[in-house]
Amino acid sequence: MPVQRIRPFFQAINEAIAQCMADDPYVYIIGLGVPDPKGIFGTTLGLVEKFGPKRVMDMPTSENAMTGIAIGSAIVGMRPIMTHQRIDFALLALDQIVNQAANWHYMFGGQMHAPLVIRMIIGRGWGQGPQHSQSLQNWFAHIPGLKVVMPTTPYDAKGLLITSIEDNNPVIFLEHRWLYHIKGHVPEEIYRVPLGQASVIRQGKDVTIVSTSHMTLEALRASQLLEKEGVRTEIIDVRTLKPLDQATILESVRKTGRLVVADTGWRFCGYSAEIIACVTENLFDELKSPPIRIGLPDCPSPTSPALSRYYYPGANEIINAALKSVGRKTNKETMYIKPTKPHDIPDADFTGPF
Amino acid sequence: MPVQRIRPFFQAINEAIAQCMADDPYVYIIGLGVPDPKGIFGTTLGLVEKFGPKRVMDMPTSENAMTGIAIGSAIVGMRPIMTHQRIDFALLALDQIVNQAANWHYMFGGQMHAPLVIRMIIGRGWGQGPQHSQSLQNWFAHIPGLKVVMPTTPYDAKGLLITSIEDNNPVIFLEHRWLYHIKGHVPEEIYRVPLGQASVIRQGKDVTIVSTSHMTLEALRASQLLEKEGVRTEIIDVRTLKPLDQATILESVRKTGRLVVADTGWRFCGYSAEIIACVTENLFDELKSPPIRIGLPDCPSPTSPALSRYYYPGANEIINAALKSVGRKTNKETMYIKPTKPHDIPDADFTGPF
Amino acid sequence: MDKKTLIRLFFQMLRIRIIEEKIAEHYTNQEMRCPVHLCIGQEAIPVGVCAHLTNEDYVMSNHRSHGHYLAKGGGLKCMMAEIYGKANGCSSGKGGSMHLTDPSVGFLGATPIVASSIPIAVGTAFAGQLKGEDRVSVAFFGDGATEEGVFHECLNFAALKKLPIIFICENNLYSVYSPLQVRQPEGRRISTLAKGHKIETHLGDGNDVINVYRLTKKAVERARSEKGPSLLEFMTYRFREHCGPAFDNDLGYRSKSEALGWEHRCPIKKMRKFLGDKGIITDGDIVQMEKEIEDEIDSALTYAQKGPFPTEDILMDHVYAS
Amino acid sequence: MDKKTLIRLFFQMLRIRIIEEKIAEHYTNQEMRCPVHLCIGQEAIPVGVCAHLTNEDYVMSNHRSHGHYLAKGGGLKCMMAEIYGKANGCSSGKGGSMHLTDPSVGFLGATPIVASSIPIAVGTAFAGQLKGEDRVSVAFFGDGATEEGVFHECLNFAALKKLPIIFICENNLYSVYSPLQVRQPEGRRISTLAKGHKIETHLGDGNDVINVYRLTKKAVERARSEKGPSLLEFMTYRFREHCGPAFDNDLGYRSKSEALGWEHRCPIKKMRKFLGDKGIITDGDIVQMEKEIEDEIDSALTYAQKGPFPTEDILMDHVYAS
Ligand SMILES: Cc1ncc(C[n+]2csc(CCOP(=O)(O)OP(=O)(O)O)c2C)c(N)n1
Ligand SMILES: Cc1ncc(C[n+]2csc(CCOP(=O)(O)OP(=O)(O)O)c2C)c(N)n1
Ligand SMILES: [Mg+2]
Ligand SMILES: [Mg+2]
Repeated sequence: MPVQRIRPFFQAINEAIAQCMADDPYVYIIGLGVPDPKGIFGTTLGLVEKFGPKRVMDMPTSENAMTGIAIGSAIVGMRPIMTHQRIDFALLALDQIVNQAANWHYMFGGQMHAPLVIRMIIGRGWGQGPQHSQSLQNWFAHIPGLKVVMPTTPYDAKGLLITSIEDNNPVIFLEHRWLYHIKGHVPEEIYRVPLGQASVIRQGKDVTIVSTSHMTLEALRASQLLEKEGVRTEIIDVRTLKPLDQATILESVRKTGRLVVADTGWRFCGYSAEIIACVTENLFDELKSPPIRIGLPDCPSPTSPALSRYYYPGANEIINAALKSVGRKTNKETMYIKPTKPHDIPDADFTGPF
Repeated sequence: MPVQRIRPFFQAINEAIAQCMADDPYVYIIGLGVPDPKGIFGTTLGLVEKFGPKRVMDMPTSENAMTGIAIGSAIVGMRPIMTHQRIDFALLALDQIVNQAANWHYMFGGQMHAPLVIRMIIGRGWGQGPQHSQSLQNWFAHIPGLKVVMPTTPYDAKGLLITSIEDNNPVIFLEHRWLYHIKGHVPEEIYRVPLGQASVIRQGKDVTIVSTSHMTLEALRASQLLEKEGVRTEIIDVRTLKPLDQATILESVRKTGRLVVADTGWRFCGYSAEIIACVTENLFDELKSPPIRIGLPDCPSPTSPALSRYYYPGANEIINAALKSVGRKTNKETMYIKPTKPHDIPDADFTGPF
Repeated sequence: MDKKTLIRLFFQMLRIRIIEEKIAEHYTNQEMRCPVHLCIGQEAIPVGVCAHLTNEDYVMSNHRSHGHYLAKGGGLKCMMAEIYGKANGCSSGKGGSMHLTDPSVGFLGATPIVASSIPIAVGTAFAGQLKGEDRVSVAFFGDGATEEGVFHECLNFAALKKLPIIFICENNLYSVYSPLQVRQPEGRRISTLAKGHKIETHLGDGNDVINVYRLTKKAVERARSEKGPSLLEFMTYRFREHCGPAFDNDLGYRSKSEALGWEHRCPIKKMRKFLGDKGIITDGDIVQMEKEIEDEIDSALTYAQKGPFPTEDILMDHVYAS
Repeated sequence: MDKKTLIRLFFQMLRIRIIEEKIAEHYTNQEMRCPVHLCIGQEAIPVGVCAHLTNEDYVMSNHRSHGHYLAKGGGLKCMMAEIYGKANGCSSGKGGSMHLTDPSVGFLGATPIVASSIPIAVGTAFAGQLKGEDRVSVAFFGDGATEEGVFHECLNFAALKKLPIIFICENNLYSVYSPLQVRQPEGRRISTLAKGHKIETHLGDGNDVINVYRLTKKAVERARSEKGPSLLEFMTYRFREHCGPAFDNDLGYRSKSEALGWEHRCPIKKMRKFLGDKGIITDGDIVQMEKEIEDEIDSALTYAQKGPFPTEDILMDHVYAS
């Protein structure tokens, strides 16, 4: 194994942007706070020094127009990266994202295209509450013409962001706030992780766990304990929600016959429903037990830590689901993974305010 | 059977609004074109004459603010009905609908509520194209705090709209353009169809068809031909997409063991996926064959009739799915329902332009 | 202004008028199966504005786009074919009348969500500035569009960055059937809004092509010399119904006398009289022009009517660019 | 202005200041587990504005809402409990600092999506007009909020309907770390935008509570006498970081000298000096006031800290109203 270059997720994002900007003079990045001292959780730090204020820009708090402006620039040759500090703010820009960007290539018969990356951060914890922690990936995945990417590892973050920037379509790139300080191997050079390929990050023969973004880490935690219990999980990190890599998921379920889906969003009408529908339509006879989805309950995100504690499912819910799926009783005492930090902070050294 | 009072769908809507306005002085209706000579496909005709311009209002083309204004008025005691001539225009108002209205009751601990009906029309046909014919019900159904209603029959249109106006929550009320001239029994007096109850509009023991809005009519057409083939379908019109009446659907599938879902929206990550996920999670062992979903393919709505012909599934697709579900080969010759009008118009006497 | 320019302006207005009337005439055949928003009565604005633009300059438009498309030089044949939903249409039939495009002449596209193409136009101007190009962008929109917040967001950004963009507001007093007074405060002009943003602003007679031409000239010069954006509000009137081929003054949402007043101020009649009075064109010239235009539109109609329909296999094409 | 009013204005500013400082002090204990946006330095605006409002009048606010809530008469105890995420908080712990509410005094609510509560406030004024009530609504927002299109949509509608609403823009020169000049055209005041909409507009010193009081008085009179909306732009400065308890001038996004200049213009210092010079209050009075306020906040802190956390069974409560 080659020497590992261990870097945090936020830096992987930062490198992807910097390297694409160095590579292609038409790439620019724009968004509230992009050149500010905090640099969008570190992901844009240093860029303005390297590339100057004409390519690394702040903007007015005008999400709708600014998205349209990014689209307009894209259709005449620029390659904008737009960032939103919270996905919730992008609700103001959906006319531009959905009616315009997603349709642009199709509705003009393929004559133009809109190569645009929209980075959006999914919040969570520390009382972000109902308007700063929604996880709306299924909305975007529902829309033809958009691609939807949700990286989990620093390696994928960099590789997928580079591919997204180079892609000729509007790409919704969703970064989970709690991943920014996760560390992993990140090669220094430019490399590409293709869109539309899921990643089998753990092999196992008993249960397939299909997960998105931060839930993949929860699945990994769960799998260690499950392993001890003799349940071997296969974990598939979806990575690209649209276009979905059905083949990888179906292949795994064909092997395990069992499916648990763990998504960061709401369960009802959420992305996890798509995975279950896709598998049952295609592999009905191979499924050995009912598929199970794990996601947020059907209520807004509560602010108080006393409530958010019960709002976000994690490794323990995945353990229970996997055991249920293989027909085993759950046993609270042995199965419970004890928390190493308060449930509402991303890392042990987090002290607020966001 | 009592005497039937046969009225078109648009008039059922009109009556519901008029009767609620007569009943409750705090109800008002606002939207682009509400008091205009066409009266939103006839649904608002005569209202301004009856209730005056202070309760029946046009508005500036400012969907976002106007939705917020409706919300603001609702939380201090009014009961607004907001109308959008196309659901596509409401994309401008999603911050207000999703971040604000849906959360209002919850995020302030239940102290206030936002009783607001947002009527949105789902377009289709006659070259409405990519920005005037989206069917985004799954977006709204995904959001806790919203209720989502899609009537099919004139009877339900009136009864559900009355209940929606009287409901103390934000209700997304989706009317399919192609239903406005459908006729059916509509009682004259005020009556209520409860939210959260699906309707079994046809009983049968072989296949359950769960359908939304206009697809329910297609399912009915399909069922007649299927009947001749000896396949007895049970058709469930979802009516309220959120809260979903799981019980009625599960009960039916428990009986038939087979499921076809027909929705007006995109298949991928659409509402049909929720129905399938819900049924397979709950009734895995009772399902006899793979559930099948019918919806729009993963591409924008094309304008040319030559393309829209292949875009919208209908009775024939439902027939094929039902036959497949009971393990029968499909037979194009006998099964095919021949169209009685061009595929891109709602009624035989439609001549454009929308 | 030289005679050639004057004649060209007149000819182009006449051409758009005749084309639109032909569309209206044929629409009832039920072969153009998409909504159409005709610009009959408003031709002076696209013509006077686009006279200053080259193929390198960008135009974006709204639902009422035929005039903008044609004045910018968009191909007539593929426009007609698009309205007929044909594979040889400018958007392969996927867009229809509400989504015209001809990138070869800088008419980037039209989109019917009110005000939605304004930020996209601003984005093209922004790109030009970032790339150091010498292009001007023009956004056409109606009075209704100025009620959308995005319009203001665009003015703010254009003013902030001093972008080479010209906002052209075609104020025809109505949004569908709704008169200005139910949508905007009485006595407040749209151009005043732009002044609030500190944008160079002029109010003009949109039925006087020479006035449109002159005001736009200055705005284009401003833009080309990096002095920043302008907004021009042009008063005008749509002669036919909002959407579709018919007249609809019988509906009662606008008064007959109002409509009549505007008919007298028809931009084409006005220019015809002006040119006639000056002896620049004769009735014979006009007959000649009409003939030329009708021949052109006839062959475009044939092109469109005979064109092939798109086939099932292209339905899923172009969802994604490769 | 009578002495009693002057003293009350001063007292209320002082009270908000001390409460905010207490929050900052306790925030580092990691028990207030939600973002907080303190209004230290900006107290004169909520105090001067709300002095003219009764409990029947409505106020809506944004992320930086503590001052608005308190000045409108919102309960301190349940505000503190809310920030602590407790069941006895004003929103049962579900909202936190960014979603304060106290309907009993007409403080309807705060929402942190920039500009999002402006239309809701307009809606309350609209309802009042529809119902024929005699209420005034106030929307508080920052300079950043004026960049959102919805702000303009609201001005247009308020002007169209002559609604009894007052738009209060707290212009503190920054949106998070971004200065005005990267967001809005140079030399264009926010109040100018409102003039573009033909709305009664004034620009005032937001650090001078008497100035705020006087300008608001007129605006409220206008609203109550059905003359329509006003917009007041008040210049001010936030002393601490955008979100959180700390000072952050060391980050370099604003200059030390700028910050120092504004500290000298601290609204409380200024008023204290004014009242002292006039002999209206003495240092002794102030010590007395501080003591009173500290006692109040101490018992509110106890209320909050000792309050019960919401329990799992209320998680799914109040998703829908019955
Ligand atoms: C966001 C949005 N809201 C509503 C509509 C419906 N609509 C289509 S055209 C139109 C009129 C717009 O009026 P204006 O901008 O003045 O243009 P005009 O038709 O007068 O040329 C409206 C309201 C739409 N297409 N998009
Ligand atoms: C729509 C939206 N965009 C961005 C944000 C992130 N944000 C939170 S507060 C804030 C600053 C707003 O500045 P201003 O309105 O001037 O208020 P101030 O914080 O200065 O009081 C921003 C950009 C948000 N909450 N909502
Ligand atoms: Mg108009
Ligand atoms: Mg500010």
